[in-house]
Amino acid sequence: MRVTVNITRRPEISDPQGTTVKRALRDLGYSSVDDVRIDRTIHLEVEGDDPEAVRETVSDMCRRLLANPVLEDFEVVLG
Amino acid sequence: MRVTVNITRRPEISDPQGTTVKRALRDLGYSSVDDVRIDRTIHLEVEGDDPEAVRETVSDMCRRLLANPVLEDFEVVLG
Amino acid sequence: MTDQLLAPEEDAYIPEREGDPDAVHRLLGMTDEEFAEVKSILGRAPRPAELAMYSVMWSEHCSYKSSRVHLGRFPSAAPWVVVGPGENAGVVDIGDGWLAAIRIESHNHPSFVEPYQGAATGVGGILRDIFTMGARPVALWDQIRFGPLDEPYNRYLFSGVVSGIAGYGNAVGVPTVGGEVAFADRYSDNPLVNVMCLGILRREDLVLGTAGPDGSIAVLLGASTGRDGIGGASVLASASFDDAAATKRPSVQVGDPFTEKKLIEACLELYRNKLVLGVQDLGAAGLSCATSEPAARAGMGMKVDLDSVPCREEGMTAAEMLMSESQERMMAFVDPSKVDQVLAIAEKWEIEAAVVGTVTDGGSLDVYHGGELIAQLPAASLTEGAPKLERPLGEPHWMEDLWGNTLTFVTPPDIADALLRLLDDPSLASPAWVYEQYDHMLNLDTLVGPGNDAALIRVEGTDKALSVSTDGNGPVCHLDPRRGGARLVYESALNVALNGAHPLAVVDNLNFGNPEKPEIMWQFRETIEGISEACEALNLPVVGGNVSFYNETDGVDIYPTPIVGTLGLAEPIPENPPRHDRAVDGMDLWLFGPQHAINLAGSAFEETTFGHLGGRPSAPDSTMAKAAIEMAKSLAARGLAPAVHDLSDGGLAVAIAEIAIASGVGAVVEYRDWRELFSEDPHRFIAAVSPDQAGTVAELAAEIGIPAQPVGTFGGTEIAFSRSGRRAAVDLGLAASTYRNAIPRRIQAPLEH
Amino acid sequence: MRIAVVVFPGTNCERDTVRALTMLGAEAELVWHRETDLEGFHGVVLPGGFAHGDYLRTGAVARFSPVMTEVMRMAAAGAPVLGICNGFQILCEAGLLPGALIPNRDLAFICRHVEVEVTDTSTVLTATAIPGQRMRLPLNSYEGNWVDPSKTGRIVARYVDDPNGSQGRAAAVANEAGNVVGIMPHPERAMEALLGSEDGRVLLEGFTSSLASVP
Ligand SMILES: Nc1ncnc2c1ncn2[C@@H]1O[C@H](COP(=O)(O)OP(=O)(O)O)[C@@H](O)[C@H]1O
Ligand SMILES: [Mg+2]
Repeated sequence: MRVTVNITRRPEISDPQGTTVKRALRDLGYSSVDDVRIDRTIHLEVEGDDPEAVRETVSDMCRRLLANPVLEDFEVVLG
Repeated sequence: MRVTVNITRRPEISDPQGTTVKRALRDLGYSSVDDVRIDRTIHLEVEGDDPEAVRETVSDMCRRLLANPVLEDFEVVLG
Repeated sequence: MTDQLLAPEEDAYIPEREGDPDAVHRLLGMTDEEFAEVKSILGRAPRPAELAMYSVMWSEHCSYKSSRVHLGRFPSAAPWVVVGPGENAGVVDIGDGWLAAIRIESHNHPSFVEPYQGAATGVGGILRDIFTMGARPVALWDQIRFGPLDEPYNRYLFSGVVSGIAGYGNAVGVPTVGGEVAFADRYSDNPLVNVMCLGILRREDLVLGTAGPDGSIAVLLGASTGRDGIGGASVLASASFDDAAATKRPSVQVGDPFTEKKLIEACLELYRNKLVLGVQDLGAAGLSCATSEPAARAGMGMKVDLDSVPCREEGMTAAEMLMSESQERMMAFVDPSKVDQVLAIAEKWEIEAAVVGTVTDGGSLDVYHGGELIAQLPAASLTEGAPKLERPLGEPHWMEDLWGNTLTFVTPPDIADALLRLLDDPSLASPAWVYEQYDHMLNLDTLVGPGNDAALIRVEGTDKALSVSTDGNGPVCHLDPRRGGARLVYESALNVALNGAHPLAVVDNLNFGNPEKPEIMWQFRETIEGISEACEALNLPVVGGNVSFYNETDGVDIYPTPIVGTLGLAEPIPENPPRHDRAVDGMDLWLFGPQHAINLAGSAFEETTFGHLGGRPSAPDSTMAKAAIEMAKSLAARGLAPAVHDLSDGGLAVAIAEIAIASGVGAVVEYRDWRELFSEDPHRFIAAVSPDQAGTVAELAAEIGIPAQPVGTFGGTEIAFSRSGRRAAVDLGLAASTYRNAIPRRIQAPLEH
Repeated sequence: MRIAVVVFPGTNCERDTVRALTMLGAEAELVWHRETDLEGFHGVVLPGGFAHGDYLRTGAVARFSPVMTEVMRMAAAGAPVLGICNGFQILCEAGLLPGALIPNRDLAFICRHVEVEVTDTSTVLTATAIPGQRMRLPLNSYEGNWVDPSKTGRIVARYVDDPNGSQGRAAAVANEAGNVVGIMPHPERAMEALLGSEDGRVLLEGFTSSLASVP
């Protein structure tokens, strides 16, 4: 089963990448850009047909490895 | 207007990061994981109300800066 | 497995009607003549896999077909040479059972297609060339050239290449301790990315790229094989940049320094345990090269089973597997009794390992796929059998005009202004923005690091240190390839000597334009002649190198840009190796070598002040070169000069400024003719000498027979030049900020790809 | 007094670290990350490098290596545990130190000497340093930018000039007990005047001297 995990940086954590990209875009003349945030998306192929079981497993992976609770929140999307 | 850009690495391009994470997940006992790919998602706040114009601008940003034309494909999602 | 080739008609490749531009062999970059040659070697039409192997192995990059006839000119023998050209790296004896391995390689075309990955995989490749020899890689150098930084695309290429070298070199754990950065219009759309690696090993650990005796087992180590880089380095680097950019993009390879690091440690453990007979890295031409080259070197053949090659992607064809340039792979040749130990070590280091072949008598390379024999050809026909071209060469018609095109000065320029322009020229300014992104301190042996003339790398646990410098100068080589080539050898040897080292050997990287043009081949031949003459004069063997042709976009060729790297040995290690930042208030400023050079042809001064490139650069003088090297060595060995610097880009004025800026002390200099301040004539260097050593230094110079005299003193807060009362001065702080900000302030402007 | 210097796949400062500790007369040994027993070691160093390629997040994969269970046991027992650079990142991921390390403010790798000031001398790393003592140490990192939303981290050394955006200019951070310390610059690279600085000695001496005081 295909699972997508969206990992987003907590708003209170500074985002050097987003800041730099925003500056670069404005330097390139895109003055209409107000805000840029760069997140990580992880696509997984997981065996199993019970959606809830899979969701649980993947959430577990996120808590343990895929996301860092100090910096990030995560969201598991099936399919 | 809120715009999301999904940047995905071309399938034929190797993804050492995905491979390493897959290995780590299996070492952690998640034997049901078959494949892992790690991509970037960019959230932009762009001024403008003409959706098509905004889409064009952002696609342009992708071609010029946000996506690596050689390794990555991108998709612009409005809202 | 069937040992019978399929009947020819079943899948043999018969090119469509003559002259068809889409005939497969032409699409693979093979000429009709070469295709005919293949048919006569095989005595039949080739199968697809065979055609693929010939096309990559006979490409310019792998076969050196345009250059081989000229490379033989290089002097390559000396008693201390352990391995010369022909292997993956040159190896020299540095005494007490220690050997040094060195090699330089170009990744120009891949870096143009994708700057980060192109540069990163260039680093990965040169590292493998070194640890295939049994050596631990201890240091990297990068020589990079781009178009002017006011172009957004050039900024993108430049910063991408630097991040790629940093990203790979830092992570793999080999310090990048030096290199070169230069910018010129000729490199717009033709960036040059060369990387050099130095390794150290014990004599008993030396390994060669040979397949071993009949029955030896071929074990493929490292990453799995994917479709990436099919025809990459080889085909890519064998066509000009405009095609490259357009058509060759999909073949970009991605580097994985993590796998390379594990591969290095695994291989070094194999060597320590004496488990391998030979090793060959997989670079250009991948498996085709890593099977045929070692087999041919051993005068053997090989049975290869593609079905046991670990693949990253489904359904790869035999041709794809044979051409794939997937990174971080090595082929080890092992005695059957040792295979299990080899696999165990690979497992410990968490890298793939698979038995993929067996060495056989008789020289035939037999490749099986899907249980069937799909290729059968003489291994040597892919290597020594490759075409050797005697390309036509002729002196460019424009040489005379170029030499005649000199500037004449009615009034002297504003010296202070000229100096500031030079310090603000990214080619001469501080490269700190580049090397501070590289880990140059790992291993605790970088005694002299980036920002000086040559790096000095201690051989751990000994009183030996290796001094290495790489030098290139496109404009001067453009004005006179022979003099230019020779001057590079003298310059890098002098730089090496400034650390107190004795020059031992040279590697070269020959970056040139389109070899199908007679004037390019003439530049190539002249350069090799110049390098060879200088090496003979200094008794320096050329132990390795690399050729990169087709550095051409839309018909415009780059400047002929040979890079010369010189390796030297300092033993014992000087107590306080001289450095640019060791000049102190009150010290005298000495100039060694020709005292009144005034030739400005090809100088940075004429370029930055007048945008001029013309005239004929001065000829080198081997006697003066030897004296300068001797003097530099003695000064460092005897600790007579805390700060030294050779005169090159920007001449005397810039050399003085660089020492003043690094040491944070001003200088006052006397001159006779203003041109002396900017001439880049060879065999000259400056040193900071404390007054009480003046006598000793003067005697030493007289003994060695090199002109030497104090031309100024260090002190104050200005860099000042005076002549019979007239005085020009630049504030030290202004000079320093100009010099340090030249690259950062330009790179802050937006990038774009 | 034996010190375990842990080697993860991708670690690259392990030999330098052993070399530096040996200069101080300590007994330092390399330990592979699959090791499950650190019995008999009095302290642990997680050296710099790129464990597991720094993929996903720096230190993220390494913290699950078998050896980390033992490292946590020793940390809990009060044994001196030092993380240098990548080791610091791993200790944060493992939750042995507060906060996390994100990319440098300017998104560029930084390799140069920086000036650092000791602000807290009651830890195993700073035990023999003087409060306010300044030292020149090589910084060598891309993810050297420490963030600690909890604001509970104990900063034991600060950069004199902020090179990378690190919160509170933190260059080194300790746990409550002071026996687990992470430092971003490399003390092991500052052991010899010939290499530009010997200011790292006092830190590593502090570490080796605190080995004695282990329960
Ligand atoms: N310019 C040169 N001068 C001397 N030797 C050279 C030169 N170019 C290539 N060689 C030698 O030819 C051999 C093959 O070069 P190359 O194909 O680049 O090696 P690899 O297959 O490892 O990339 C190497 O041993 C190299 O030293
Ligand atoms: Mg090679």
